[in-house]
Amino acid sequence: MSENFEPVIVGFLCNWCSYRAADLAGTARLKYAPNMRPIRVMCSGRVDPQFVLKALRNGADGVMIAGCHPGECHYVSGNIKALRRFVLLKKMLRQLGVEEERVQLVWASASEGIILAEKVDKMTAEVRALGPLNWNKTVLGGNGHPVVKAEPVAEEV
Amino acid sequence: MKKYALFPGCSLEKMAASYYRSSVETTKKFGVELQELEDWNCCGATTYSYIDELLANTLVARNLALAEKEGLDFVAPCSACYKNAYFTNKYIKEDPDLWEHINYALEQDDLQFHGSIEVYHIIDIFAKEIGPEEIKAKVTNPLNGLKVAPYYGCQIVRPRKNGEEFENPQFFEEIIDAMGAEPVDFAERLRCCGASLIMTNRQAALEMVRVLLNNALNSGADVIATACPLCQVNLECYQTAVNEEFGTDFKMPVLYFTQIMGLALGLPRKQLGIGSELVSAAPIFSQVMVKEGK
Amino acid sequence: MSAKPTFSHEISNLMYKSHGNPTKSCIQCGTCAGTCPVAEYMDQTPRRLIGMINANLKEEVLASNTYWFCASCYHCTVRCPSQIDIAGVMYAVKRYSIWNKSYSEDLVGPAFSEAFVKIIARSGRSYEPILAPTYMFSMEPKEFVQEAFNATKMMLKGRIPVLPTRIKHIKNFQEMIRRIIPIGGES
Amino acid sequence: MSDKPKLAMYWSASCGGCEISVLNIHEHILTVDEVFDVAFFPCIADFKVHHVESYPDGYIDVCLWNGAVRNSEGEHMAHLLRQKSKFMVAYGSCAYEGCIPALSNLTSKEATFNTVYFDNPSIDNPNKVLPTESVQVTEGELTLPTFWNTVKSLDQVIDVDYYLPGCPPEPPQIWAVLQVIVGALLEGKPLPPKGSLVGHSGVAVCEECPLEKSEKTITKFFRPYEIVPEPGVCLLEQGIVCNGPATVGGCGALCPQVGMGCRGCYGPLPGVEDQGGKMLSAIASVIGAGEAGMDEHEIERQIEAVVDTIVDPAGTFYRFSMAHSLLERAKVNGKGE
Amino acid sequence: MNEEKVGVYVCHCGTNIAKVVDVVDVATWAGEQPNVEVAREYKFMCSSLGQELIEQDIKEKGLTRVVVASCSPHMHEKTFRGACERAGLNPFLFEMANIREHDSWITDDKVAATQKAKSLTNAAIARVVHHQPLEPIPVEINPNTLIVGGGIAGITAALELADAGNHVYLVEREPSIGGHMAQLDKTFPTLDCSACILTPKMVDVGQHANITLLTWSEVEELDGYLGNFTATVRKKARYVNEEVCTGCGICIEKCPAKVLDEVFEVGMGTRKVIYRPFPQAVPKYPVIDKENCIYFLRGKCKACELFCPTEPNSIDFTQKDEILKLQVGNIILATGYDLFDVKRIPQYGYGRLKNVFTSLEFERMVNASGPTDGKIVLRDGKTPPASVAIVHCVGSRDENYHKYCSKICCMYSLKFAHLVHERIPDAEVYNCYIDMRTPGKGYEEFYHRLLEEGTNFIRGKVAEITDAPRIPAEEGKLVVQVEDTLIGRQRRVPVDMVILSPAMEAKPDSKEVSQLFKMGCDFDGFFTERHPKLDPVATMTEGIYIAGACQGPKDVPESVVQGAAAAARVAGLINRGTVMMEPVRANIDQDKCSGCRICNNMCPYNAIVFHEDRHVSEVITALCQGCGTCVAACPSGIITGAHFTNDQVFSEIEGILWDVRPEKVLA
Repeated sequence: MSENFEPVIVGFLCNWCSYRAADLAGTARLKYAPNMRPIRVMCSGRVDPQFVLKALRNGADGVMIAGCHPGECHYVSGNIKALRRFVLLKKMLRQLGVEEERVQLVWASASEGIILAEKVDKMTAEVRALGPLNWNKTVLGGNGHPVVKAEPVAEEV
Repeated sequence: MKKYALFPGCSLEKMAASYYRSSVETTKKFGVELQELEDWNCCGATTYSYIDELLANTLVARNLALAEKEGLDFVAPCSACYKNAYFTNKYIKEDPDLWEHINYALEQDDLQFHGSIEVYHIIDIFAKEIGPEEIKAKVTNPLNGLKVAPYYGCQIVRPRKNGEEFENPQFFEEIIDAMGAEPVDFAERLRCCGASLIMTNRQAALEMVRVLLNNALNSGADVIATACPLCQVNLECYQTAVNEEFGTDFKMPVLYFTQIMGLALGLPRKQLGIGSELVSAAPIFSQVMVKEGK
Repeated sequence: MSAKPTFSHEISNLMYKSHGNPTKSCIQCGTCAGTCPVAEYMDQTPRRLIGMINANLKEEVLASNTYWFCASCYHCTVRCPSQIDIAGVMYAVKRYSIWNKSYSEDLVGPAFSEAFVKIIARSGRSYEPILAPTYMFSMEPKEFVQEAFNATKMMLKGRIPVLPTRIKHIKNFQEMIRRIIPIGGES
Repeated sequence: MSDKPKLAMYWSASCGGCEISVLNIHEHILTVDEVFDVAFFPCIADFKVHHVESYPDGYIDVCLWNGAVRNSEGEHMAHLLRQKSKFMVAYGSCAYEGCIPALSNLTSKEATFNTVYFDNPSIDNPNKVLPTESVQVTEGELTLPTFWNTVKSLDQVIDVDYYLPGCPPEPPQIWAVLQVIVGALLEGKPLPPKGSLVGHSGVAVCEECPLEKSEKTITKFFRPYEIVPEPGVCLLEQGIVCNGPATVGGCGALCPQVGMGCRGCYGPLPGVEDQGGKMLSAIASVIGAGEAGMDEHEIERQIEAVVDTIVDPAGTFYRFSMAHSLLERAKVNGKGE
Repeated sequence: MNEEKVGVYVCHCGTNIAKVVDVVDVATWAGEQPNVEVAREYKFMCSSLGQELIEQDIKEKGLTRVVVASCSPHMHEKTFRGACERAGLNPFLFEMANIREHDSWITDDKVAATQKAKSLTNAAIARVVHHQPLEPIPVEINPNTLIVGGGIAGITAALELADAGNHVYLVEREPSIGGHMAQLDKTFPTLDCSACILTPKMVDVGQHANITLLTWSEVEELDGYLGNFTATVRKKARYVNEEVCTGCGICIEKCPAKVLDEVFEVGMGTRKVIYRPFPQAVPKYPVIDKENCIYFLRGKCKACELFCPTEPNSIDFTQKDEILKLQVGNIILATGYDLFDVKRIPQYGYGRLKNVFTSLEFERMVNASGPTDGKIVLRDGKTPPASVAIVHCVGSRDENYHKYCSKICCMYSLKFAHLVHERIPDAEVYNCYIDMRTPGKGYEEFYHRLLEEGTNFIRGKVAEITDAPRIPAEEGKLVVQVEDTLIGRQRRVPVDMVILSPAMEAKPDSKEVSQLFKMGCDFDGFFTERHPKLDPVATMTEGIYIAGACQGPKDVPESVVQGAAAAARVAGLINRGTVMMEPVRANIDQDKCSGCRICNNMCPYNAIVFHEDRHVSEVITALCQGCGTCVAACPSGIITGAHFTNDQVFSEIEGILWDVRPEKVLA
């Protein structure tokens, strides 16, 4: 199975730069790995670390966060906040045994379709080399944990 | 006393022995000890890079590893050796792959390089570590009226080092000024002397020497100060050849800046290796009152 | 995807990444050739040589004397507006030509460098009296006389070594070199 | 036994503090005694497992379960008590979200044993003895439960009716919850919906915290022993990691009031999936490094320098909620096992 | 399970999608997903027939949510939202899956593309059921406009708006408007006298009833949002009372102190301490340079006051800076450019070699009202040069300085060559260029004219300029060392004068200005436009526009075009009176906010305020731009970002991972 392993990467792309870069890559008919599945957010600063964890927990082999270059954020500095969170998240994920290549932060401006495509290709190759993550099976050992916990309902008493 | 590992390189052994002596003697005056690096090897000059870049870096890295073993920062008086050492030190740290290859080779000589040392040119020691202020304070025999052409040459300032001026450096002028001498406006001070071509393209090299001597003369210099044994030999020992070739009549003394510095510090000429020049430096002594110490 | 690499690729591959941009980013502005102190002795200016590398004119590039005449002064490198390490490119072409033994026969440079490399591999240090004769044979008579005259004067001033010095564990040193490439160690 | 409602309390992987907390509700304990019959409560009364086994299903009205589920014995008891109880309450942080025991989810069972039985200055174990599940002695076979690799919260093993957070829960909150239960059992008052988190304020700890808060820009983080906090000022602003903003209140903000950053024992706010992830996000957001306009690498370097002062982020942000976090445990040696 | 009825529409986009993605399979599969009421595929969803399909289904099948799997939302989100709206469905109950740009166009692998299309479609389905109906936010537009920068771009914008009957505040940092254009002698390629065409426009600005001109003033703070900005402007003390001053200039004449004019004359000439930058300055009132004024320095002099003929006296040494609060609806930034500091390239010798000039110095020199009365002379002030070299690309097209092409230098360097020919007919002129870039009406023709005039063109970037001669012919000359790349040889050209054509670069404070106005600025410091092709004068911040060289190197006609374009954009908004803004905004649940204040400095628009009394934070909806940074930061999870809520994104993540996610079962 792992011979034909094709990683699934969830991409969080900011609306103004990297989503447009991905649009541009498409418009320019650049061919790159189809493994990255993009989710649009208004700004890389909207990417809550919970999103990354959620994606890893739900079967993604990697997560890419893409935003405008520092200094070029549509919202002035949202990407700097994204970077701050990413640096700390990376440190924590190291403790959780998630390889560095699996969660990446990249910068791509709206005109950098080629760069985004290259980064997706590179990350896909890196994650492919690492093999599947499959958190539920490999890490939780198929212990039959529920993905959706009986979510506590708020109740003030 | 601050101590450095001195990498003499092949030319300081004999050809530029006076540079070696004057470097050791002048730095001593500032409480800096230069200790010759034990068991050093040739840095490969420029020629090793012709053959193999990895090998060239390995030769240099061996010397760096030796210095590191002694816990000393690395000082080279020869600009070519310095350039090789400085950039090898830099490239290794930037390229883990290169680092690994080099350590694999060094292993054979029971050495490893950990990248914990700095590389200096001898002129850095004066310009940055000691500084013009301290030089000025130690000068006992200010060389008033002596016009010195500061010849940087190529490889002290080039290729580019982050954050350092490579088109308009001033540190050499500042040192000369600190000696009490006058640095002349030497327009060609950054131009190559052609030393590496003297064996392979003599015609070009002699023309390059001519341009430099000509400019130094026009700028009113009494002496050219160099910071590299290859520049010194090229500019000095080939003056006769230049004169023959171009019908000129250059008699421009070319001294190591450490020798001139020694004079300013009142060190005896002999201790500075003055006297082994092919173009006599005598005219400058008549110009400056030289008070020689013991 | 296994297209034959272009000459500019081959040259770029011979240089470390930290050496600046590949030759392809050249805008042919001529800053290198305008700067070069040896330009007038070269059969091609450095700019043209880079243009020729990019145009895949491998034979012509290797037949040129330009890269052997480079004095390694790095002035072009620091000025290049495309941040190409032009001196580094010259080194890379030298390596390419030595490895492929494809340099022009009448050049002194390659012979000199091979002699130099052998001496280092033998003793770990350079030694002019051995080095000199290996290339001096190629000199013109006038130059030979000048050179001999200079050497004699320097000898008299004690500036030429009488005996070669060498490093202590020369065997280890040679083994070290052999770990990189077989050149040099064997001779 | 009388026909009073039956109360049980059982502990699994926990410290015992939860039992004490029940007794710590002061005079109200008398009311508890008055209202309930204790059916199983190893800490205060001598019941055996076979007693429980003998009860009919649903015999126990309320079972307060404290402790995470760490081994096969815990799992067995959880299933047994679930079967015998009408209402199963995950009592305290261990049962609710794994708590301190679940920090071992950051490593493997082998590593945990190594620390506990060999590699610890206070351990003297020259024969390298490890617990084994079965051992033959003259009297016969002795068994120990199977020790799992992963610590689980109670709801990862059985169906849970209510959650009561805290390490341990605070007396006013316990009493409030007990009142609701008593009201339901005796007077037929409505109960909160199944699955509710009860016994908290619904707003973050900061609401109850009296320290002065202002805009935050943090350039260095301190461990508690490295700094004497300035009184009256928000600890987070002083660089002391305080999980208060990401932790639901109800505790009365006891820790921050005595200069110790909130450890986060009440767990995340309702609606938040991952307490650690949220706290991480908040803390990173207010790092005072890296401004737009600087070189990309320089920004990263500056941020890294500040982040380096946060020691053990996983242990800090998931101190109580590891088992209940999105990832639940770390991947060790390339996998979880 | 959710009760929503979702309609899914998969577009073929002709063959653009269908060639790679099996659209029929995707539609059939989508029809089987939870909540999906109907799933269809269609050739062109964006066509009117495609849209009608959606409208029909909404009406007939009672769809409550719509998903279209087609191209990028940047392309057609508006289109399909419109279709939903027409059928009575709130437009925000729609979601788009981008299976063209992000899928069919980037791969030839049909299996992978179809799988990815399913993922993206499923993500949209999972997300859309969590959507909430949203209403756009109406904003009223204050009809006043603030224009920052009084160069040709700002002047044009101000006149356009004012002539259309709108009030404009024009703020300029220097004592007069006019900008760089006022310093020039001639403009290329027509060789119009710069002052002759600019001055009438400056006068118009000064006299316009609809323009409040605030020179010697700077914007210090900006609050508010599209339609309702409040700008705080510091009007620096002029020490001249504008109410009474007639601009007669006697004070200037009588002032005993002279200083080097570093701004207008770029150090080539002097000015008095009470001064007007140049004779045609608008406004005409002078200003006292406090740093150099003898009275301010030593407490006596007051010559200007003594000779002032007005009653009451116009000179007022007690004047203080004024702080003005301007209420405006829109802002146009036209803050211009600076010239690259040529000293950063030491090998060109500027500063060391006295006859090396910058382009602006030369402009002042050839200007008839300039320091040499228009005579081209060496630094000694009298000798006309017999040979001049003009160096292009100084700091431009160079990775060591500015990578970009400054666009105008080729043309003005040609203009310089022409002016030298005109004034010193015998002089040799050399233009050293990398590439001759003359696109523009009449520009290439101008180049040909110069070729005919006998200018020596050397194709090569100048390597260095030196005064060290190698041969007798070079003695006493400046030697320009360059490779003539057309003949492939290094040349050393001896000349008397060198003119450097430096790069145009962003103002040194452009980063701070961009932060003040809360908009983007690129790596080089130029302001970022909303779209480089289709929206070149708008910025990412609504209500803020840019014009002229602050956006990138530009010549006069281009700056004029941009000034007018920005004015047209603003006028359009003023005409509408009210605009609807996207309701993608953050909101803090006031009951659940603990007042931890983590979010307080997250917002680049200062949209988050903290209420000290209630200890809660609140988002000012009109200021919020919807980035969601505060939403991600809120540790309590009680800030919601409309249309990008945690619920919506979590569902999207689950949906996008439909094929790899674990089963949703309890143990």
